[in-house]
Amino acid sequence: MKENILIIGGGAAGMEAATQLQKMGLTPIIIEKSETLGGHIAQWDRLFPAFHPAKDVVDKMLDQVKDVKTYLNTEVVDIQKDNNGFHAVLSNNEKIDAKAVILATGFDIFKAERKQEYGYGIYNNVMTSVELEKFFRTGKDERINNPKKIGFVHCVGARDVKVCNTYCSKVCCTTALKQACEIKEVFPDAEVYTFYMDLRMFGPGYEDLYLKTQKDFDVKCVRGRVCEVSEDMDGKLVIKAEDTLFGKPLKMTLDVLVLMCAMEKNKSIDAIQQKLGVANNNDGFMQNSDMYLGMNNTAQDGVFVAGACTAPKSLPDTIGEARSVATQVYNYINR
Amino acid sequence: MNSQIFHPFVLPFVLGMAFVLTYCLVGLIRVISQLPKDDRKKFWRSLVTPKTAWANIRDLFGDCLFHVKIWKRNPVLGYMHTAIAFGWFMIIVIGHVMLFTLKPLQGVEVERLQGMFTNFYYPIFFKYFAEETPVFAFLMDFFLLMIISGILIAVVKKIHSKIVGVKRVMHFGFADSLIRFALWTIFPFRLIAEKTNIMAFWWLYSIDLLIFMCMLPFTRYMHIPTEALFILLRHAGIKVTEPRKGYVLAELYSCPSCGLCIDACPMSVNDKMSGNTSAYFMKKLRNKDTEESQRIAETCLMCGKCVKICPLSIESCDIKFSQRASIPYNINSDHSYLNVISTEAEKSSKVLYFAGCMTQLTPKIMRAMKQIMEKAGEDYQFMDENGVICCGRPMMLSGKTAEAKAMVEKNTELIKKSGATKLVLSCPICYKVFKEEYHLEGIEIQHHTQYIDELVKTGKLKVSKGDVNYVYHDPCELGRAFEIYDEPREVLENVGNLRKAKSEKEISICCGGSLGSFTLTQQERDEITANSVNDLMFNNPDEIVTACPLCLKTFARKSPVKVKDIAEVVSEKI
Amino acid sequence: MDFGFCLSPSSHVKMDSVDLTTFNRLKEINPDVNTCIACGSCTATCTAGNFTEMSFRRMLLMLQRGKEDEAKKMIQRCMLCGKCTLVCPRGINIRKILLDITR
Amino acid sequence: MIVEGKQKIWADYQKDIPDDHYFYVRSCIRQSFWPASEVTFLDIVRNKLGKDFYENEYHTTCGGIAYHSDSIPQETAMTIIARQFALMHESGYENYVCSCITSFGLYTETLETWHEFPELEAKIRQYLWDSCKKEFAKPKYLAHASDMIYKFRFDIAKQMKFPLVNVKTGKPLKVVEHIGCHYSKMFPSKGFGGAEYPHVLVGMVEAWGGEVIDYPERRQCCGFGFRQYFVQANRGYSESNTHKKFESMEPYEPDLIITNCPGCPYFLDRWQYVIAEQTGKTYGKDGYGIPALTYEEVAGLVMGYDPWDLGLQVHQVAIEPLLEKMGIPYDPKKKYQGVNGKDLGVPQCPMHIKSV
Repeated sequence: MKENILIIGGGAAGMEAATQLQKMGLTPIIIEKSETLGGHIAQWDRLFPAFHPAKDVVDKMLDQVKDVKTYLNTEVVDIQKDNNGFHAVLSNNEKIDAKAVILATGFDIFKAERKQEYGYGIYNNVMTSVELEKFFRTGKDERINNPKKIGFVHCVGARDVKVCNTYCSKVCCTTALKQACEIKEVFPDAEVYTFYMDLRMFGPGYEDLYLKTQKDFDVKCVRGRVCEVSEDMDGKLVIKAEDTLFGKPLKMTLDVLVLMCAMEKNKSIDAIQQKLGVANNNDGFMQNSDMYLGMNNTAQDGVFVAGACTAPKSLPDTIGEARSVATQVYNYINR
Repeated sequence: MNSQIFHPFVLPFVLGMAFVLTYCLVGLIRVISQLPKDDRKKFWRSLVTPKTAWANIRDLFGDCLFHVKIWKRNPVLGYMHTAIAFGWFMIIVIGHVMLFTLKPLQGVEVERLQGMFTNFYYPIFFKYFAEETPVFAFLMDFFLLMIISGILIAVVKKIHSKIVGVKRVMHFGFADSLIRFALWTIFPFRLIAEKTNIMAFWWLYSIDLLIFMCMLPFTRYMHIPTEALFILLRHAGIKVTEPRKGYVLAELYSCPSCGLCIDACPMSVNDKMSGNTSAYFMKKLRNKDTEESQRIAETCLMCGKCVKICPLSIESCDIKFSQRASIPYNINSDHSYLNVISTEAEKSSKVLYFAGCMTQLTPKIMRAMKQIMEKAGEDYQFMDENGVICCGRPMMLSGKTAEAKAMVEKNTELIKKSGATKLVLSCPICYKVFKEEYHLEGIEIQHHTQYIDELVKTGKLKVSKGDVNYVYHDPCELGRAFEIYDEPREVLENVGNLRKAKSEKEISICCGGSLGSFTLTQQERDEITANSVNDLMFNNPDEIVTACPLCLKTFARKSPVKVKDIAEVVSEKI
Repeated sequence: MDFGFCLSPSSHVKMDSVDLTTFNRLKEINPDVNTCIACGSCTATCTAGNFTEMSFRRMLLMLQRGKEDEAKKMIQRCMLCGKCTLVCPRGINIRKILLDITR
Repeated sequence: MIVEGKQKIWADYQKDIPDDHYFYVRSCIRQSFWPASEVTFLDIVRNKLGKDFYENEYHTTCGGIAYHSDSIPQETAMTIIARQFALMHESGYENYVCSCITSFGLYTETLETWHEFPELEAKIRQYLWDSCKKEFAKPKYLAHASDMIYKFRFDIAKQMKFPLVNVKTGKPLKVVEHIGCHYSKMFPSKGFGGAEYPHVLVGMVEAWGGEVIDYPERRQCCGFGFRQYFVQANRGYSESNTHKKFESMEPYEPDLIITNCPGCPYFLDRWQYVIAEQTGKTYGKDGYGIPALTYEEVAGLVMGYDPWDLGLQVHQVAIEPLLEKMGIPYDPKKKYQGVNGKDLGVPQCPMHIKSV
C-alpha cells in the first residue's frame, strides 16, 4: 500500500500531514512553491502565548519530513482526475499520479497598503506585524530607532467590509499582545498602546498573556480603531482613534505604528482549486464540506483540505487539522 | 546584721522611683487636661458617685491585680499575671505594714526607721535593715516565691509560647527585652540578697529596679500604672474622640502588648497579616508611627473580636475609627443628589423591610424574606426593592460620620413617611447604624434573625423540623456588636439540628469579607475566609448558616458545604 | 467683536499632553488597576450610580485621559458601600482605589 | 514620507476623461462668492485651451444645499438632477462637468443610486416626465471642473507666466491643498488620487512649480457642513474645524491654500478673520493671513491674469504678499475698482488680521 498522496503546500499543515501519512505507510509528496519548507511559521520569531521559539517547532517538523519526497520552487500547473486518481503536472513538467490530494495552501498576509488611511508605504514608520516579527528575529529594521511610543492597530484587513473581509482573523489579538510584550522587552521605557475593537483571545494561556501585558509590561489597551494616520513635521505619526470606552476621540503622536494584518486566502492556488472543483466560502477561503465532521473534506471526492486554507487558524489548530486530515486520507485510501 | 538606716545601694531605687512617680504625675495631668471639658466633669463626678466608685474598686482589684479576664481566657497566663502583679503588690503592702511591726536590728531606733524618707525605700530593702516577725517573714517569702513562679512561666512562654497555649506573640525591640530582663531578675536578685545578704545582690536588685522604673514609661510596662487611670476613665463613661489625645492616650499606654488579640484576630492566618493586629496598632500609635498606624487602621476588618477578648477591654476599633478620620481622603462627599428622591410612600404598612445594598447582591435573602412575611400574613412593604440608598455605615467606617448624614437623613425621612412601626433589616451592617445613629422613635428596629424568631415564637410562622445539621456563624455586627446570639440559634433548632463551631458567639471568626477593611486584597481575604470556614466545619455540619449577606457571599467562595442565610433556611421549612 | 458664536474646545483627548501623575501614583499603590477589563459591573451595581452618573470604570479612564477633575467630582457621589468591590470579577479593591484617588 | 507610495496610489486612482465637448453647470455658491473663478475657468478652457464647453441658461441648482440640510427628499433632488441631465441631452452633449463639489458628490451619488436601484431610476424618469415633460438621459461622463484643470494642468503649465515659485528666494511656494469632502470622500474611485491622498490639486500645484505640504490635519473638513453653518449658534463648530486645520498647518508656514470646493475657500478665508478677531491670532507672516484660493484663481495667477480680474480683492485675506512673492505685477489703485472703473469703496480694515 504505497499510494501517492499529493500535498500542495509545505507549511505547517502540509509538513504535519506528510509526517502522519508517512507513518501510516502512505507516500506523501509535498509540492512547495517557495524555496524552503516551513511556510509563514518559519518567518516567525516566537509563538504565543508562551514565547516559544518558532524555530524549535519548525526544525522538529522539518526533521520529521526529511524523508518525504518534496518538490521546492515548484507549483502544480494542471491536475486531472479519473478513475485511477489524480494526475498532476508540475511547473517543472514532471507528472505525478496520486490517489488523493491535500490542499494545505495556507494563507496570505493582507496587503496593508489597501488600508490607505493607515499610510503603510507612505509614512516611514508604519509597519506590519510580519515586519515587526522579522525585527525580533534579526534585530534590524530602520523604522525602529529607539522608539518612545509604539502603537498596534488590530483588525487591519479583518472585520472590515471596506476591504471585503468580514471575518475575524483569529490570531492577531494574541499576536499583538505577544509582540507588545516583546517590544517592551527590547525597549522597556517605551510606551506601548494597542488599539483593539474586541480582544478576542480565548486559548489556554492567552488570558495569562493578557494579564502579563497589563501587570508586567503596562501595555495600554485602547478600545477603538485607529481611523487616520498622518505625519507631523518631525516625521512622527499622528494617529486619531476614538476611545470607545471613554466615548471621546483621541489623538496622539507615535514613533512607530504596527498594523496587525489579517490572514487572507492564498489566492495563488485559485486555478488548481477550480480544476479540483473546490469552491470558496463567504470569507473567500476554501469551502470544506461541513465545519464539524467534514472539516477536512471538500465537495470533491479525494480532495482534502487542512490548515489555514479554509479559515484563519493558529498553529495548534493547523497541526490538529493536519493530523486529522491524515486520518481522513488513510480511511479514504482504505475504504 | 547591719546597723545603718541607710546604704548607698538604695539610691538607684530611690532615683528610679522618683523618676517614675514624677513621670506618672505629669502624664496624669496631661491626660486629664486633654479631656474635653464635659468628659473632665464626668470624670470627677464618677469618682464620687457610689456606683462608679464601687465599679472602680472592683475592677482595679479584679483587673489590675487578679487579671480575672485573663484567667477566663487562659488560666496559665492568668496565674502568671496574678502571681507577678498581686505578689508584687502584696510584698509592697506587707513591707509597709511591717514598718509598724518591725524589730529593728542592733541599735537602730524604731522611730528613726519610720521616718518619712526611710519609708520610701525601707520596705523595699526591708531585710537589709530590719528583721521580720515570723508570720511576715513567711508571707514575704511566700509572695516572693509566687512572683518568681510567675516569672518562670513568663520565661517558658518566652522560650516556647505554645506550651502555655499561645500561638503568636508580639515581637519586641531591644528596650522591651531589656526591661523584661530587668523585671525577670528583680525578684530572684532580691531573694538571693535576702537569703545570702551578699552586697552585690542588693546592688543588683536596686539597679534592676532603677532600670525597670526608668524604662517603664518608654515600654509596654507603662500599662501597669496607666491601667488604673484607664479603668477610672472608662467607668466615667468617656468615649474615644481623637487618636493620641486624652482618653485614648490612657488606652494606648494601658495596652500591655500582651498579644492575646494576635491569636484572636482573624487576620492572624499568616505572619505577615498578624502584623495588622490591634496589639501592633496600639504600639505603632503609641510610638507615633502615623504611617503604620494609619495603614493598620485601614486594613482592620473591624470585627471587634480583639475588643471583646482584651483583658482591659481597650476599644481598639474605636481608636482605629478615630485614626481613619484623620486620614485625608479628600473625597469632599456631595450627596445632594439624594434630595431629588421622592419620599412619598406608596402605601402604609406596619412592617417595613429594608434589604440594604449588600442584600441586593444576594436576592435569595430578599425572596426568602418575602416568602416568610407573606406566609406569616404580615402587613409589610419593601422599602428598597427598586434601588437603595446606602445606610451610611460604610461611610462611617471610613471615619466620615458627618458625610454619612445625608444618607441617614434621607433614609430616616423615607422610613418615617412609610408609617411603619417596625423596621426589619437583613444586613447586620445596616442594623448597627440604624440602631446607633438613626433616630427612629416609635419604630422598632429588628434584624431578620430577631424578627423570624419572634414570628416563630408567637406562632405566626409555623416551621417544620428537618434533619439537616447546621452550624451558625455569628456575623460580627450582629453578634459581638449586639449580642444577638440566641435568637438565630433558637430558630435553627426549630428547623434542624444545630452543631457547634469551634469558635462561637463573641469569639466567632470574621468571614473575611468585612467592609470594615479598606485595603485587604482578595487573596488575603480568601485566606481569612478559609480559616473561618475551617472553624465552622469543626463538627462537620451539612450547611453553614449565617445572617449577613456579606458573610453569605464571602463564605460561598470557599465553603465545602452549602452556605445559606437563616431566612433562606426558614423559608425552606414553612 | 461678538459673532454670536465662538470656537468650541476640541473634544479630542490629546494623549501627548495628558498628565498621568495621579494615575501612575495610583497604579504604583494598586497595581490591580491595570487588570480592569472595563466590564462595567462596578457601574451597574453602584448604589450611587442608581441616582447619578457615577461609574468607577469611567473614573479610571478619566484619570488616564487627563480628566482628573471630572474623576474627583465623580467620587463625591460615592457612598463607599463597597458593592463594586464585591462584584468586580478581577478582584480589584475598588473602594480602596477610590479613596486613594483623592488622598 | 515615501513619495513612491503615494505615486502608486495616485496611479491606482486615475480616470479617463474625455478631451472635449462638455456641458458646463455653475455652482450656486461659487457664482455668488467667487464669480470670477467660473468666468476664468471658461476663459481658460475655451480661449486658452480651445475646448468646447457649453452653458445652458436654463440650468438650476442641483438641489444639494436643500438635500443636505434635509429640506427636500432625495427623489426631489434626483428629479432636479434628471432635469439638468435632460438639458445636457437636449443641448446635444453627453459629458457633464459641474463647478460645484456638492453637486459633483450629489450627481455621483445619484448615478450610483440609479445604478444600484433601477426601480428608483424608473421612478425618477416618470417624475421628470410628469413635472417637466423632459426625456430622461444620463451623462456618458461626469466630471468636476477641477478634474478638467487637472487634466489640462501641463497645457496650462506651457502657457505659465508666473510659476508657484518665490521670486526672491527661487524656492517653490509651499502650498496646502484642500479638496472638498464630496469630491472623493464618498466615492474614492471618482476622484483623482482617491480619498486618502487625493491628487487632483496636488497635480496642479506640482505641475505649476509649487511644493505641496502634507500636515496632520490635511484630511480634516473645513467645517462648512451646511447644517453647521446655517444656524448661527452652530457656527462655532464650523469655525473650530477651520481652526484645527490652521493650528496644524501653521508650523509648515504655507504660502497659500488651494481648494476645489465652493465652501472651503470661503470658510478657510473668512474664518481666519473671525479667529483673528476672537483670539488675536493670525496664521500667515507679519499679521497677514494665508490666502485660500480656488484652483481657477491659482491657474489664472500662474497664467498671468490680472489679480483683480480674478476677483482676488473679494478675499478677506490680503493677496498682495502672495503676488509679491510670485512677482506678479498689480495695480493697488485698481483693487477696489469695479467694472468700467467704478469705485467700489475701500472696506473697513479689521482689527487683527492685516490688510493692505
